[in-house]
Amino acid sequence: MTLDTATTIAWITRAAELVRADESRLTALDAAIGDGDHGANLARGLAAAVTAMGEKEPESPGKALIAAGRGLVAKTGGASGPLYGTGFRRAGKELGDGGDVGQVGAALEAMLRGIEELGGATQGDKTIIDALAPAVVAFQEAAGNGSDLHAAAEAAADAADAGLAATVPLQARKGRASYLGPRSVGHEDPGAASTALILRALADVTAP
Amino acid sequence: MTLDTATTIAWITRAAELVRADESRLTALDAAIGDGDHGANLARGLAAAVTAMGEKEPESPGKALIAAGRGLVAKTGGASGPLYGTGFRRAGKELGDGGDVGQVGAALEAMLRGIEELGGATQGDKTIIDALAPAVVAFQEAAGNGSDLHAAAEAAADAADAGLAATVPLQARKGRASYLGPRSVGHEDPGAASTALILRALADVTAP
Amino acid sequence: MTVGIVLVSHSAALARATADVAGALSGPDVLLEPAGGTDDGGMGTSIELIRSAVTKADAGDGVLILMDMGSSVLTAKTLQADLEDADLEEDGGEPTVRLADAPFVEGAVAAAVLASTGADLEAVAQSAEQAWSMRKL
Amino acid sequence: MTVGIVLVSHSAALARATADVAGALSGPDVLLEPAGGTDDGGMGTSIELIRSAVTKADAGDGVLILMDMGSSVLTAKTLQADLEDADLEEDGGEPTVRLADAPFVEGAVAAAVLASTGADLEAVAQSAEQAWSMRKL
Ligand SMILES: Nc1ncnc2c1ncn2[C@@H]1O[C@H](COP(=O)(O)OP(=O)(O)O)[C@@H](O)[C@H]1O
Ligand SMILES: Nc1ncnc2c1ncn2[C@@H]1O[C@H](COP(=O)(O)OP(=O)(O)O)[C@@H](O)[C@H]1O
Ligand SMILES: [Mg+2]
Ligand SMILES: [Mg+2]
Ligand SMILES: [Mg+2]
Ligand SMILES: [Mg+2]
Repeated sequence: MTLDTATTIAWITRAAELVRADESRLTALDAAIGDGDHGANLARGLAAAVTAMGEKEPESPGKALIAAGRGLVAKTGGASGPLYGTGFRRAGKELGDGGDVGQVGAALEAMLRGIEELGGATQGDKTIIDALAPAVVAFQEAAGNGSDLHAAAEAAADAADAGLAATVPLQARKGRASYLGPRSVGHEDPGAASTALILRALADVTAP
Repeated sequence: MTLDTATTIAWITRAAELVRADESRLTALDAAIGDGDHGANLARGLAAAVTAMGEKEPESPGKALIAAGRGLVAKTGGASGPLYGTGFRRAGKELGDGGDVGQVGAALEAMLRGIEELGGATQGDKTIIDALAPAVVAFQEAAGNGSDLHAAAEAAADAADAGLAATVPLQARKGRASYLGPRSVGHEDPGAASTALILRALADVTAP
Repeated sequence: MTVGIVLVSHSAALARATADVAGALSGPDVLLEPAGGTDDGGMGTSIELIRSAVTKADAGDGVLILMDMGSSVLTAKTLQADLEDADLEEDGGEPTVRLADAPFVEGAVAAAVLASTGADLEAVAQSAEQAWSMRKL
Repeated sequence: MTVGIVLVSHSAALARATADVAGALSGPDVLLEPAGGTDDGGMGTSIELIRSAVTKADAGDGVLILMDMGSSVLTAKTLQADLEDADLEEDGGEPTVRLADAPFVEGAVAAAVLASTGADLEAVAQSAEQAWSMRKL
């Protein structure tokens, strides 16, 4: 299967569902090392992304992601809004009309680069990047080994889960949590947790 | 004559009168290079100084000035409050029970040092110091030449007027006016103007 | 020439109060527009509030944006990229914006005062950024 | 140990909003007291408002005072001298205060967060003062 326009819309819609279902977990993670709004922020932002795609009636997967990104930027309200919003817009520009496993891998990499550029975080800073970077590597490795889109997305989601777990011992160096210094150690990063849900949503909607 | 307790109280009371009479001029000067509150600030502060002396019933000139200083600090509301307040308290500590022309000269010098220390301004910064520093020099010179208290105070008040006039071409380097950079040039400094009134008040109340 | 200034904060109250303090020094000629909080009044940042503050602050000579921290910075950067994109894609009529890397209150005061002298966007931005080297004691 | 924090500004609104923003990061254990404006609510500074804010903020571990500019700085310095005098002359029961040479908002946030970890007055003051070297872009 390829990531066509309908599947792209389904991806973001599924991400919105997963985030809404886990909203209180994300909020609790953010309460521990931030300001306790990540669940509400992203539930609002992804709902706006879904609405934006509905209004835009995009005619390509790339345009669907760009519309979703605009919705996220407009409504999230926290740092994760411009970060994910910029990430999805970069992914959409890269994806264009495409949607095969290689093109999706390139789009995820563009998303990663967009978030890195805007936020200045690198792996180990206890952010979104700690889930997204290993996910992109796993996706591209799977694709390189001949996996189909679903298998590659599964590999990416699993790698994101592992990346999330690996944020626990880290000290935050970006975002609000970085103000806490050593007190940020011992907790999962909320943004890494939501990234894992976004990649799981991709695996879900590409299942045969 | 010497600066006894009653004359000291008369000095501050006269200063309050002169400032109230010129309140709108001081405010206009501050409107040009500051925030337009110097007249109101100092009228309120000196009224509080007079009230504080009345309540305290000070038994020495030094204690009268200390009480006046506390009133100024408590009620002025602008930068001139802590500056004049600290200045009068330092002058009061120096003066103690004294009041001959030499002791008053030393008290005025203590006032100058207190204001310099607190505000960090030196002559040429377009502040209170530009009126007070030449006034202290003139007072001490007159005293050294055998002038009585009134003549020395007249010399000080005249020197303060000249110091005030000399602030016109200066660019402010302390206080709010310093934010204006070159635009502060071409105006009298409001604090230097009120210092000239305070010294004129001393000359008035020591007149034979 | 009068550069406009936009103050982006997590808190609507902080953006507004900072605009008032800076405006007291710069006088009424400088347009200082607060853009604090989310679009429903909560703590956070709204790109649409920033965008409309930029539009209000722009008198044709450009707009300096100061941010308090975190999402204010990220959202302002995203808006700047948006405006540059729109400028390329469309008619080129978007306001010129410059982000200031500056302490929020001290930078706003310095920028507002310099803007009131008619200085240009780059000079106003530099005065805000130099506020990192001011000292108080 | 919890160091208290007092925020001195010309503007009551700015002091209050800054206390709220810093408090959102530090949590409820840190006493953040605004002391803005004159005692009749105007723009300016009141030594009595600062004094009572210091009393409220002090839990026995000292109080850090941050100032925005101008008369805030001069009045806070005067209060510090007063408290030191009173401590010498009287019973020695005055709160220990330290003035921070720091950017107002950024210093308040850094100080509040560090105070919430139980750091002592000197460490909290240094975290505020190091905020001059933070950068945003
Ligand atoms: N500069 C950054 N780069 C990458 N991710 C970041 C950055 N700053 C914050 N984040 C992510 O954003 C998450 C917090 O998002 P959210 O709670 O929505 O925003 P806010 O911190 O403004 O309340 C953090 O857990 C972290 O993963
Ligand atoms: N650091 C300083 N040292 C000496 N005088 C100063 C200093 N800062 C301000 N001033 C004086 O204070 C005057 C302004 O007083 P005022 O208007 O009452 O206070 P504010 O500037 O807070 O409104 C200035 O004209 C200047 O003479
Ligand atoms: Mg948050
Ligand atoms: Mg938030
Ligand atoms: Mg004034
Ligand atoms: Mg004032």
